[in-house]
Amino acid sequence: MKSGLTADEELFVGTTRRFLQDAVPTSVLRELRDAPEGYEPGYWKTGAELGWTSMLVTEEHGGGSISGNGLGDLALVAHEFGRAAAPGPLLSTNVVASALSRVGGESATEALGALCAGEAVASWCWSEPRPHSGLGDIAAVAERSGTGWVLSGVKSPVEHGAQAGLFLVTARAEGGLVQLLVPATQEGVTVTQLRSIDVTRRFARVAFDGVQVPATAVLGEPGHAAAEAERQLCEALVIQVAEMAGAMDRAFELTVAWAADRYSFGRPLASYQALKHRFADMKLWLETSHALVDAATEAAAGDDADRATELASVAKSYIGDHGPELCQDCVQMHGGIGLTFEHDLHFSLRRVALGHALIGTPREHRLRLTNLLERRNHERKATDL
Amino acid sequence: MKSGLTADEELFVGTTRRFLQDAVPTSVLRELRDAPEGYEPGYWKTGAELGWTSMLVTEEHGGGSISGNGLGDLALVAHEFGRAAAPGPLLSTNVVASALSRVGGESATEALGALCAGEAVASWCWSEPRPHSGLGDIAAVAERSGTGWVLSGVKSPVEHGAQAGLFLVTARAEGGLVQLLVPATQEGVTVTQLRSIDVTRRFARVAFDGVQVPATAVLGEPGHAAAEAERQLCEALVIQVAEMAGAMDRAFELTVAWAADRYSFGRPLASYQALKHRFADMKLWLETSHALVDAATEAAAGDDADRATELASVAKSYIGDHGPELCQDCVQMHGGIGLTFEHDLHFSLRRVALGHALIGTPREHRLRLTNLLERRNHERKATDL
Amino acid sequence: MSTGELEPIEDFRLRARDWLRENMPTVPAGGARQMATRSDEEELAEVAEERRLQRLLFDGGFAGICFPKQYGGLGLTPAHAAVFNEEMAGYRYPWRFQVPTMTPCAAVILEFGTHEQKLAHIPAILRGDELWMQFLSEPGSGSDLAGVRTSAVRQGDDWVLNGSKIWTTGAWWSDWGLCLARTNWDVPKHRGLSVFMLPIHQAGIEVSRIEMINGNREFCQEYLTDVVVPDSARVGGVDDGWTVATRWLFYERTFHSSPLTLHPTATAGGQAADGPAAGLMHLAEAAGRLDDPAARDLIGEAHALSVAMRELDHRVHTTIATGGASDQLASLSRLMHGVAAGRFSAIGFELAGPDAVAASLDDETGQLLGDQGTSYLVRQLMSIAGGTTEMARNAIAERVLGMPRETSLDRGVPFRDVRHGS
Amino acid sequence: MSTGELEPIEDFRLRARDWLRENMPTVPAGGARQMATRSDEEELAEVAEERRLQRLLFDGGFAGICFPKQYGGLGLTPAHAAVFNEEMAGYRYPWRFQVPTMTPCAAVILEFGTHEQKLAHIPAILRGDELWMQFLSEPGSGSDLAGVRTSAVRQGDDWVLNGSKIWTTGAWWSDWGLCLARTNWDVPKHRGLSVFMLPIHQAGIEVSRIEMINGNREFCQEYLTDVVVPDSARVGGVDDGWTVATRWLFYERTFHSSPLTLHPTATAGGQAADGPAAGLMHLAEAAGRLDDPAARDLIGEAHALSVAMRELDHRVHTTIATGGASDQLASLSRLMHGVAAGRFSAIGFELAGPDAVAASLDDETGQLLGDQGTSYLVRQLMSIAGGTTEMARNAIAERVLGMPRETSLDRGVPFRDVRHGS
Repeated sequence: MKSGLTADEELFVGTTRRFLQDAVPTSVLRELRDAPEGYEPGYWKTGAELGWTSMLVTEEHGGGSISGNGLGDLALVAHEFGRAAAPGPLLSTNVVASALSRVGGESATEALGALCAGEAVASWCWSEPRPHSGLGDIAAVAERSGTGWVLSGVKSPVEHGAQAGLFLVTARAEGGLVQLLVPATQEGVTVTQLRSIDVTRRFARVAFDGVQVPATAVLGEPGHAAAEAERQLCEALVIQVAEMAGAMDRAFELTVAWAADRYSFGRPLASYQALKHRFADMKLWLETSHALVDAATEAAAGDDADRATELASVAKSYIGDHGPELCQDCVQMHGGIGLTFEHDLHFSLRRVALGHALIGTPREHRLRLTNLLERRNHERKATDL
Repeated sequence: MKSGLTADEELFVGTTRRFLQDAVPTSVLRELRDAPEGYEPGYWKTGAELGWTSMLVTEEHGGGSISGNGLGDLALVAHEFGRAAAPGPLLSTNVVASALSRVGGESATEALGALCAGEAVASWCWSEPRPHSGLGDIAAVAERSGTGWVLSGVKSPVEHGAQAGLFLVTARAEGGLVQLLVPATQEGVTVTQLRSIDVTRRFARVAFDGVQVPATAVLGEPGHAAAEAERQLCEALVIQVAEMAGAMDRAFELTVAWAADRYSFGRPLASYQALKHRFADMKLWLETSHALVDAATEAAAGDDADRATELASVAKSYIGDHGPELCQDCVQMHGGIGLTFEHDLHFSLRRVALGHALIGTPREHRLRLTNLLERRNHERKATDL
Repeated sequence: MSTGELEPIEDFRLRARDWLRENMPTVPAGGARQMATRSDEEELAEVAEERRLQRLLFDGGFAGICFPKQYGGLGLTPAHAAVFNEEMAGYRYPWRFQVPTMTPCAAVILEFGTHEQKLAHIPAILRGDELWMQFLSEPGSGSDLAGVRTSAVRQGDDWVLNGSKIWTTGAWWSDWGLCLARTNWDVPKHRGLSVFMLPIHQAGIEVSRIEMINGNREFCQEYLTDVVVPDSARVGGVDDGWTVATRWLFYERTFHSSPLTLHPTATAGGQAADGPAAGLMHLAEAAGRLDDPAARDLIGEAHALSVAMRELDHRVHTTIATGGASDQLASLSRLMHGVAAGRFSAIGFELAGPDAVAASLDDETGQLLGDQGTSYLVRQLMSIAGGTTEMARNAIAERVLGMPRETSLDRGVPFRDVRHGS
Repeated sequence: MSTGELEPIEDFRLRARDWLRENMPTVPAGGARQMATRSDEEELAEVAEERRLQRLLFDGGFAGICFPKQYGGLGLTPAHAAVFNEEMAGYRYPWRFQVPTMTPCAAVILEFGTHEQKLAHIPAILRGDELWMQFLSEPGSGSDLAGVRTSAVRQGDDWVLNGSKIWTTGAWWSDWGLCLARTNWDVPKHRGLSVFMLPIHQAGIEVSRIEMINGNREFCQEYLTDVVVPDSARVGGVDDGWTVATRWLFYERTFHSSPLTLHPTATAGGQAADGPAAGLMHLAEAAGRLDDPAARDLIGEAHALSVAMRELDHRVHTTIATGGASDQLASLSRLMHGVAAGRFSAIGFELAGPDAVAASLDDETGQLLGDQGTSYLVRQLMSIAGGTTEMARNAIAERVLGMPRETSLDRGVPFRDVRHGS
C-alpha cells in the first residue's frame, strides 16, 4: 500500500476493505470456487457503485475518481482486492473501460455506461496461447474486408472471457497493430473456460475464427495501436502488481500473527532467530513491492510512456518473483496447516502465483527491460553524434 | 573428501597434507604471489616424488598409484591441494600425462619421463578465448602440410602456459578433432601471461600462428580425437572439482572454528540460530560436493563415457555454484576480517571462484546435461522403434 | 545366522527376475500419472490392488527380504534387497505398504516390540493384511514432536487415550496406528511419553479427511475419545516412549534408503531413469519451450540436483552404516529432499508458464501444464511433512556440527507447566 | 527561520546551474573508472583535488546547503539539496567529503556538539579543511558496536585513550576522528560509553593500512596509546555515549538519502543514468555476450533491482520523514543495499565469465572483465561494512516487526564481566 495516504484516500480504502470483508470473506470464497463467474450477481454491481469500474473513465463518459488520480485510486482498490483475494473482473473491465474512454470516441459511450454500472463485463484480449508469450507476440490477424474487418486468432488466457459481453482484441494488421471491439455474440467467437489455480478468478480461451466486425469496431487508428496497447499493458500491470502486493501484505500479516501466537518448545515461533531473519527478508520484499507499485502507478498515470513501461516491468519482475517466494515462505512458517484448504493462506498464494505467470513472466519482463535499456543506449549514442 | 578411506589412503592423504602444510603454508603463499611460476623450484620436484605427476600414467611408462585407482588417488591429492590452496600445475600436467600414457605411443615415453619426474611441465590447451566457451567450441585449426601439420589458433586460459615446455592442443581438422603435441619452443608460438585471481595459480594465453609440427606430434588418430578429448575433459573436471571441494572444506572448517570462538553480545556466534541454519545449509552443500566428487571420480575412471560426462558436469555445475556461495558466506560470517589479505579465507574463495569460471561455467554444464539427456531420449526412442 | 546359509546374491537376482516376469504386473507404458486427486473409489480400488500385490510377493517368497525369518521374512541382507529393487524396475509394487508401514512402523516394532507383538503383526504386514499409519503429529505440536498432548491414562491392565492426531496419510483406508501419547504430565516432556499400537477403525476414533490446497484429501486428522488400549499393546517402557520415538524418527528420516522397503531403482522402459529431468523435458516440449536456453538451463539444473540428491543419500547412508557418523547425519538427506523437491516444483511451474495457472482441460498437454500450477501450490509439502527443514537445520547445526543448542523454555519443566501459546 | 526568507527552489536551481557551468569541472566522458587500487600518490592527489573542490563550493556559496547559516552553511531545505543534486549531474564533486565527514560525523556534531564545538569544526569541514573519520569499530567487537574496549580514563580536565579502532576508510589522509570509547567498566555496556573528537595525526596514534583481498588499501586500523583528549572535545555526556551513538548509527544507515551530503542523481551524458545495468550491458558487450539471453536476463535483473532499491529508499525516507515509522525502518534500506550490491557483483562476475578470473591485461576490455573477478572477491563488503546485514535483519525483526529480542548474555552485566571469546 502507498505510504502517506490522504484522509480521503484512507476513508476510501477503509470502505473498500470493510465492504470486501463483509461481501467476500474467505468462507464465501470457498463456497464460490465452483461458481462459474466466481462471484454472486449483486456483488459486482455494488462494487461498481463504490467506483470500481469507473475510475479510469473520464467524467464526460460518466466516470471519475476520489482524488482525480484514477489509476492511483484504482491501485488502492486492487491492493484491497489482493488482500481479500476478491473476485471479479477488476483488471479486464478497467483496462477496457480506460481504453474506450480514451480513444473509443462517441460510439463507446453506450458500452461504457454498462461497464461503469457493473451491468456488463468486458475482457482485454491481449495474451496469446503457447508458444506465444504474454508480452506482445501478437499472432491474431485482422484484415480489411469491404468496409469492415475480419479477425482471426486465439487469445488466452482471457480474464473473465466467459462472462464478458465485449472483447477488446489486439491483432496485427497491415502497417502495425489494430484494436477491435468484438461483441461476444458475434459469429465465429468460441469461448472455452480454463481451469484457474485461483479460487475465484476466471479465465477462458477465446477463439476468433473469421469474425466480421464493422469499421466502427476499430479503436483508434488501424495499424497504429501499438502505443495505445502499451498503455493498456502498463495499466493492466499496475492493477496486477497492486493486487499481488495486497496478497503479500495479507499473507505476511497472517504469518507475523501466527509466529507470535504459536509456541514451540515453550517459546513463540517469533523468538527463533532463523525465522526472524526470514521475516526480515520478507518485510524487505514486501516494502519494496509496495514502493514499486507506487512508482509504477505514478509512472503509468504520467505522460512518459518509456518510464511507464520501465517501471511496470521493474514492478512485475520484482513482485512476480518475490510475491510467490514470500507466500511460500509464509506457508513454510505455518507448517502443515498452511497447506490446507481450510486455512486462509492459500488465497494469497494463488493470487501471486497467478500474477507471476500472467501478462509476462518476470523473466520476460527482465528481457523487456534490457531491450528498453539497449534502445535508450542507441538513442543516446545517436543524439551524441 | 571421499568417505571410507582405506588405511593406505588415509596414510597417503595425511602425508600429502603434512607436506603441503610444511612446504606452502599460507604465509609462504602470500610471498609467492608475485613469483612467476607460483612456486619454488624444488617444490614441484618433491611433489613429483610423492607421486603427484605419475598417478594417471601406466606402470610401463613409469607411473602408478597407491591403490591402483590412479584417478581416485589423484582426486585425494587435488582435495588436499584445494584445502591448502597449493600451487603447481597439478591439473594440466596430469591431464597431459594421462593422455600421453594412454594414446601417446612410444614417442611419448621421453616426454612422460620428464613430466613424471617433475622436471617438465605440460599444458592442456583446450579452452579458447571469448566469445568461445570453455566447453569445447574449438576454433583452432590444424591442416596437413606435407608430412606434417600446421596449427593456427589461440588457446586461453592455459594453466601454467608460461611454464610449460609442451602443449597438448586440441584443434579442428578435416573429419573432426585432432590433438597435437607442440613444444613451447616451436616457431609461431606466443605466450602471454594473464592475471589470475588466484594467488599462486598461473594462466596464459597461448597463440599458435602457423606453427609447424611433424606427423609424430599427433596424438591418436587425426580427425577422431573427440572421445579422447572428452576423456581428458572429464579428468580435468574431476581434478578441478576435487580441488574446489577441498577449498570448501577448509573454508568451512575455519568458519566453524571462528563461530565457536568469537563472542558477540556475550554469546558465541555459533549460538545464533540464523547463523546455525546457514551453517547447516553450508554443511549440506559441502557433503553433497564431496559425494559428487566421489561419483564423478569413479565414473571418470570407468568405461562408461556417457556416465563420466554426466557426473563430471553434474559435479561441476553443483560445486561451481555452491563452492563460491559457501566461501562467500564464510566471509560474511567472519565480517571485515574475512575480507583482508592477512586472513586465510580468501585462498579458498579464490580457488573456488577460479574453478567456477574455468573449463565451462555451471550454466554451460547444465546445458550440456540437457543436451546429453536429450540425446539419450532420442536413442531410447530409436531403440524402442 | 552365518552368511554361509544365505542364497548367493546373483542366484537370488536370477530367481527374482524369473519370478517377477511370471507373476508381477508391469507398469503401463508411459508410467502412471501422479494425480493430485483421485476419487475415493479409485483410491480404495488401488489400496485393494496393493494388498493383493503384497500378498503375491508374500506367497511368492519375496516379501520382507530383510525381515527375520521367524516373523515371515526372508532373513536376507540389504544387498539382496538392493538387487531385488533393481529387478523390480518396470514392475508395479505395493507402494502404500512401504512407508510408513514397513518403515518406520514395522521397523519400530522389530526393534522395540515383544516376541508376541512381532508375531501378531509382522507376518500380517508382510501378508498384506495390515496397513499401518503413524499417530505422531498433533494439531498443536508442530515441529515439537515430543510436545504431544494426547493423553493415555492407566486403568488396570488398560490405557485410556484421549486427544487428536494429524497428518496421517490415508488413515481412512489403513488398519493400525502406532501412537505416541503422554502418560505422565508431571515430568519434563521427553520423560512422560509412551508408545501404543491400536486399530484405527474402532468406536472412539473419528477419522476426518483434510483437504489440501491442491485438492488432495489423503491426509487425515483423528479424534480419539476414551479409546481403550490393552497394556500388551504398549511398545517399549512406560514413560520411555521418547527412546522409541527417537529411533522411529530416525527410521522416518532414512526411509528412502531403508532395506526394509521396496524402492525400484528405475521404472518401465527407463522412462524415469533420468529422474525428474525427463519429466521436465517432456513438459518443456509440451510448453513449446524445448529450444529456449532458459528452459534447458532449468532442466539441466533439475537433473544435476537429482543426481546430487542421490549421491548425497548414498554418502550419508554409507557413512552411517560404516559407523563413520551418528544417525543425525541423516538430517542432511532430509534437508536435501525438502530443498530439492521444492526446486523441482518451482522449475515445473516456471517451464509451464501461463498454462500452469490458467489451464486448458480439453487436451492432455493442457492438463500436464495445469498440473504444474496445482503442484506448485503445495511446493512446501516436502519441506514440512515428516519434520520441517527448519528442524533438520537445527539438527545439523546442533547434532552434526556440535553448535550450542537452542534455548528450550520447556527443558526440565514439568510438561503441564509448559507454555504452548494461545 | 520562516520559509518566507528562503530562496525559491527554482531560482536556486537556475543560480546553481549557472554557477556550476562556470566553475565546476565535469566528469570526463565515459565516467571515471572505479579502480580497486590506486597508488598512494594518486590517492593523495585526489584527496587534495577534493579539498579544492569543497573549497570551491564553499567560496561559491554552495557548500552545506542544509547546514545552519551560523556555522557556515546555507540554511536551506532538503528540497534545495535535491535540486542541487540534480544540477550536479555530470560534474565532479568532492565525494570523499560526503561520508563519513558530512554524515554521520558533522551530523552528530550538529546534533550533540556544543556551540563552541560546532563553530570549531563545521565551518572548517564546509571549507574543505577537515576530513573526518569514524573511530567506531574495533578488532574484537564486530557487530556488537557497543562492546568497544578502547578505554578513556579521566585525568583532570583531560581523558587518556588506549585501544584500537579498525575499518576507518582513509584514516591516513584524514584529519579528525569521532571516537566512541569506554569510560566506565562497572556498568552494563551501553551505559559506560562516551564520544570524543580527536586529531588523527598525533603522537600516540599509529595508523596502519589494511590490505583487502581485492588489493585495496583504503581501510586502516589505528592503535591508540595514551592519547590525551581535552574534556572540551567530548561530544554528549560522560557515560552517555550510546545516546550519541544511536543517532550516529542512524545517520550512517541513512547516508544515501541524507540532505547533508551531495549525491548527484546522474553522471555525465547520462552514462550511469540507468544505474549498474548500463555498466553491465557494456560488460556483456565486451564479453561478446550481448546476444545471449541469459546475459540479457541478468542485465534486466540488475536494472530492476537498482530501481527497486531506489524506490525502497524513497519510501523508507518518506515514511520516516513524515513520522509514519521509527528510524529503525532504515534497516530495510541497509539490508537492501547489502543484498543488491552483492547481487550486482555476482552478475558482473557471471557476465565476464572465464576472463574474470584469468584476465588479459594488454587491452582495456581484458582489464574490465578482469576487474569483475577482483570485485567478486569482495562481494560481501557491502553486506558487512557499516553494520552487517545480519544486524539489519535483527533490527527489522525486533525493532520494526516487534518480535522478541535475541538473548544477550551481556545485558545488565557490568561490562568487565562480559565474556568476549578467546
